[in-house]
Amino acid sequence: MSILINSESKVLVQGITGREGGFHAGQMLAYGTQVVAGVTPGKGGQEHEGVPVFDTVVDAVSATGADVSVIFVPAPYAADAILEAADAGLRLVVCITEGIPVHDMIIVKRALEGSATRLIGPNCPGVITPDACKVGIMPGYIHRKGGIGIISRSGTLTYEAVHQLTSVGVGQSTCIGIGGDPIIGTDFVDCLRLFKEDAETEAVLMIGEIGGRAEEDAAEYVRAEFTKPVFAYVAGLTAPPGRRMGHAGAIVSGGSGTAKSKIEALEAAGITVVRDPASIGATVAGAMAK
Amino acid sequence: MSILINSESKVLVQGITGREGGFHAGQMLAYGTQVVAGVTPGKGGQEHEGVPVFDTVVDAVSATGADVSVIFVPAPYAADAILEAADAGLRLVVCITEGIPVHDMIIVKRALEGSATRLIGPNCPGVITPDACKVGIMPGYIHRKGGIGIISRSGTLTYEAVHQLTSVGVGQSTCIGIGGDPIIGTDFVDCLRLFKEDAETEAVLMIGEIGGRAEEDAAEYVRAEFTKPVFAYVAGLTAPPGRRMGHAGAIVSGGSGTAKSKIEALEAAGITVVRDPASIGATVAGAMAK
Amino acid sequence: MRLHEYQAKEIIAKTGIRIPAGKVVSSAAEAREAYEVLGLSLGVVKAQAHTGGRGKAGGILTAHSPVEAYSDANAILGRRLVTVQSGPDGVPVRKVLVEEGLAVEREYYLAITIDREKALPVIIASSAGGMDIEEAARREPGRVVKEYIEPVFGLQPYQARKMAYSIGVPRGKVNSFVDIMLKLHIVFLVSDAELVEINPLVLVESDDFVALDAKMSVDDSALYRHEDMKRLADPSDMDGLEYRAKKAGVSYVRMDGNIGCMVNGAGLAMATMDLVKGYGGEPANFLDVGGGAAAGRIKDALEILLSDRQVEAVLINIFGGILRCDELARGVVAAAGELAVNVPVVVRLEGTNRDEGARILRESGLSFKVAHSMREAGEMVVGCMRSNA
Amino acid sequence: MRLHEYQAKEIIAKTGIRIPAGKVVSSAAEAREAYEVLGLSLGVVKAQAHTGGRGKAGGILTAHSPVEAYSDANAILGRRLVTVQSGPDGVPVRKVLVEEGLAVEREYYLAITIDREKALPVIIASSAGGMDIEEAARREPGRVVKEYIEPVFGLQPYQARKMAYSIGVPRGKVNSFVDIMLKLHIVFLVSDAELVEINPLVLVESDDFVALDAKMSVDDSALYRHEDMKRLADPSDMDGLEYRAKKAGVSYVRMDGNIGCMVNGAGLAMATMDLVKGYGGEPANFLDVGGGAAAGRIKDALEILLSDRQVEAVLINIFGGILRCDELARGVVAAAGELAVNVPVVVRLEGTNRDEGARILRESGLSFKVAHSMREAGEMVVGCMRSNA
Repeated sequence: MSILINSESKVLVQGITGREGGFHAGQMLAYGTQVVAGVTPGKGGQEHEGVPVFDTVVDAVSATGADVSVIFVPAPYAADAILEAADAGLRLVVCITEGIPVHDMIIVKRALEGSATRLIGPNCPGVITPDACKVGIMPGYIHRKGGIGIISRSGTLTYEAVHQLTSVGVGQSTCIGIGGDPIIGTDFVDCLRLFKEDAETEAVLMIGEIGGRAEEDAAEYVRAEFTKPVFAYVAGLTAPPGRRMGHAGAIVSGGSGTAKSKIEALEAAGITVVRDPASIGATVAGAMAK
Repeated sequence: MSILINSESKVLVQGITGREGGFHAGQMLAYGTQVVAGVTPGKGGQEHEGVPVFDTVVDAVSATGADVSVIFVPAPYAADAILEAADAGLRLVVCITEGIPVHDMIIVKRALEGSATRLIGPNCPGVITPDACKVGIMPGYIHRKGGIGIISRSGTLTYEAVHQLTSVGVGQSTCIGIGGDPIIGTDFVDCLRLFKEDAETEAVLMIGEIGGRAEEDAAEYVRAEFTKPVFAYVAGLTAPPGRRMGHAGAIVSGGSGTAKSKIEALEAAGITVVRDPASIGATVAGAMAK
Repeated sequence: MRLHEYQAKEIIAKTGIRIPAGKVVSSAAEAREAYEVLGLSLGVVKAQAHTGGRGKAGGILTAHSPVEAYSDANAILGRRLVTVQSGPDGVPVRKVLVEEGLAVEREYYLAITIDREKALPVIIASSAGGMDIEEAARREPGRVVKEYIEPVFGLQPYQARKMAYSIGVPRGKVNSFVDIMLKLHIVFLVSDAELVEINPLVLVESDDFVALDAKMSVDDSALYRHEDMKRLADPSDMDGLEYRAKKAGVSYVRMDGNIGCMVNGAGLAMATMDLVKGYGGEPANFLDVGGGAAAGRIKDALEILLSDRQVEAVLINIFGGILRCDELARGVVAAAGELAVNVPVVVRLEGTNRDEGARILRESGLSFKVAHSMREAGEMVVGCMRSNA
Repeated sequence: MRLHEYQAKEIIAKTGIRIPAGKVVSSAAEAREAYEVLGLSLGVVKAQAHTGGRGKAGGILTAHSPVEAYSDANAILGRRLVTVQSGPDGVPVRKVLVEEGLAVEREYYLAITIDREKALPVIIASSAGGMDIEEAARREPGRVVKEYIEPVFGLQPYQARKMAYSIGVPRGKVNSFVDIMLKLHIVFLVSDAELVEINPLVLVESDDFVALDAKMSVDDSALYRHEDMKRLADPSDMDGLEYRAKKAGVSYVRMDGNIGCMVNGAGLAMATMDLVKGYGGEPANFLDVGGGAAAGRIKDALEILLSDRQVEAVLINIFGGILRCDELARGVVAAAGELAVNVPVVVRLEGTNRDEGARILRESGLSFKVAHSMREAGEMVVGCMRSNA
């Protein structure tokens, strides 16, 4: 078991003929993901690494039965690509693209309300279920199959955490990069709900950062409804207020969204918060060994 | 029993200080309707026939507990008035105003989707439950309490039909003018669903006209799910195609929406269609007497 | 409000959609001059009239020279154009559009209108351009596609792309086609349109899309926020009586019969026409004086109705409801007196003080027949015609 | 992208919202001239700098004559303005706005921003104008109201009306207030703004509303569709190093410490700063070279980082993942060679071929210290500082 994706998932790559899309389609195939189709308007009929390319998502879906899409199209066209994927009925849409205007995301978010499509991202590394399916840009080899579910707003910091876990022998059920933008399709709480029902997931590691109140909301949810062990790390204790730290969503504004307040909320909910980013793996391994 | 409104309904009049709104507020009071509040921005604090006037709907609702609104504000401001009523949580909004731009109604209709507010109209005479509550501009005295539910796209033609019914001793449960515009809040099928559950309503009279396919949809619904007797009259057998017959919604375009096709659909669903507009009362009375 | 082809084209051209070079003129001499000024080698002269089916009715002619443009315009202008859609009287033609003729490679259909039942705009495209869309949908449903437009986010590029690929727009031209669809949607939105249609949208030899014909209809209820559109309304396009009715604030549609009808309320007005027909008569018109039926309007309406020379009897059917019938009767008597009515008039009044109203009519000295129900009114007015015959 | 007050005011004034008569200048002489040209009897000279709290910090001065305008501008221009929000270094002031002084009757607060959790725009109004809104919300929550704006239909007049009545805008001024709110919403939408704020919006003696101060911030990700906004960006407003970083496509935020950090990925970069701090050091900056970490960027980033004179040691933390560490190491070696690095550099590489990468660094002849984990990296770089001390 796992959440969101598994070895049966049939993946479509939007923007497969671009540099990023093309490269990562190959990487996903190499990891064993069933990449069944690509979409690039105007390139329908071509092939990329043996994967057929279509002009529209609806054509790709009806020809291949794809149920998951991963989007690499440039930011100005990415909102349209998400809506196209939702319109074609894809169950899960993972948007890797960084730099989508926030006004576009307001509309996308509203358009997806009540639809059957779940969006992960944008501005995220994607989702991976080790040894089964990789839908994104994370390095597959650092992962190991196991019982820790990971939810993270970050990219390379997630790889770091995964690497630490794997190094101490702790595997992962599914790792989800939810994205570093202020408006994202799926948040911590949504993922926790899914992990709650997943038999294979024994514990969850959340990787948060400054900005917004997603961690606080997650803390509230964990306190009220989540019974598996939860670990957390929050980046940005040293970040100055009012400055954007790389991610569009990583900013302390008007005194809210500080790492300190997040850590306090998480700890108050009984979550084990790791303070030293070098000790994430060791802390989780230690607690799970008990 | 009745549908939509009854003697407990607390009615708010939007545009109460205007000519139409003011006159009909008085008429409604005279009929016995509980008109508890009026709204005209900028006139808050005044009184109209003893009814307190407020600047905003939310103020009026919190002060008086109004649950039904009737709108008389001019067309350019009517869509906003509807949205304001819905925002304030009114259960039922009856919009009398004629001439609201159709693009405005597209937005209103979409905004009300999934909300708890039901809109009747616009461009309609309103709703009346004889001897209990009148929310609209119809002449109250022609009505008589009884068992026929009426749903109509028209104004004076409805009065004519009610008058005929009352003249032959057949009373009405609730009469609903759904409005003559192409886009309306509540259609035949919505009303039929309500009449289906209403113990007092023994039979339903539908008054349709050319344009759209609301009557055809109603026929389909009646055939599949409605068991009480249904009568219908459809105006416009002699109307030329491509011309708007007064109502914004009364137009046969591209060969669809003709009275003939509607009558055929209704009859195919087992509905008694009255051909002679002078015989509506007699036909219903005759059938109900059996 | 329907716009003329040339008006619709001017509006869509403002967004950058290409239209043929052309000029609208109102005389044959101007048509000849336009042909020369435009420097045409092949021209088309098109009747500007509110009806479809102009081509088959001789309303669209080709010209190979200024002289031909002159004679084409001469043949079209000033007469009433009778098409399959215009009714037997046809529609007046007071302007022609002189345009360049283009070598067409492919024809498409493109339109945005409002779906009443879904309460949403819908965009329709077809590779069967040039054809009536209902016809195309019936004959080749596979070549007609549509997408609903969410008011939340408007027409999205992916929807336009999906449609373009689906109707077989050549791959290299999809972006241009999508661009035109998005522009047409902007026109639809900002104009409060009920319909914008390009039919045919053609791919010409130079590999560009050109809007060869365009139709546009704007919501009358929204004209208050479109002063520019209001100015496009051309009274000369309307039947004279219909124009007078419009100015008087009365809904009036002229028909072929001889029994003039004056009614308050659109539904009741249609029902009254149906009543006349049902009792063996022929209605001369639809006329709705409005729910209130104020005295001034009664007079205007009666005047318009009687200006139709075909009218041999009049049926006034007023369901007053709250309206006081005695006041209404006085209005009718006053109007009829001023207008010297010389055809039989049947009046049916219902509402407050109807008996007093009937008395006023009977005692007016004018030849009113008073009916006490719709049935009686129908029988009486049709009876008048029989006794006339 | 933050705009200056004068830029934000120009944009909102285009919609018809009134702003004080004023002129932006960059010298004291121009300030004097502006005061004269504007024909002021009372003037205000305002520092144009990206920080709040200007008034209390001496960045806003009144002037009663051209000479006073001159001396005010002289006092403000050219120095760094240190406010409660600017940090100890302050922000540079290269322009002042000379404006008419107005007799204010009442002050309001008005802003539109984006609520992240609801994923909707939110409009906020308050009768406690002139005050910081978080402050106002804390102290007098009853005087602050907000409404979420549905992307379906935008800000509706009824919402604006409700807010205006609710915060006690005088009944006769509600329509003007509503009009300003609707206009501000248009500005918000068409500018792809993250924030538009008028604080205070004042009611002046003449009974008009005037935007006395305005703030605006535009989404950097949307600048590609706003060429006009891009032109408003003023490099001189930014810290020199931050400007270079921006041009190089690198995210860089300067801080107070002495350990320079270069990391790929924003989250990991923040974590690396936290690591440095946690092990007893002080980070000199946040620096994210991006996920890919191309060779050109590595060099630019290292150059920027080392241009900060406070930096006494460098920590490079790259989690390559798919990136090949040997290539990366070659990039770092080349950059360090060209730049003549003379502070200790700790490098931690993870990813494909990391051992080969470590070998290249060690054998480069440059004084790199290679760490094999984040823990080791943190310990090593903080250790460098201790041995320096």
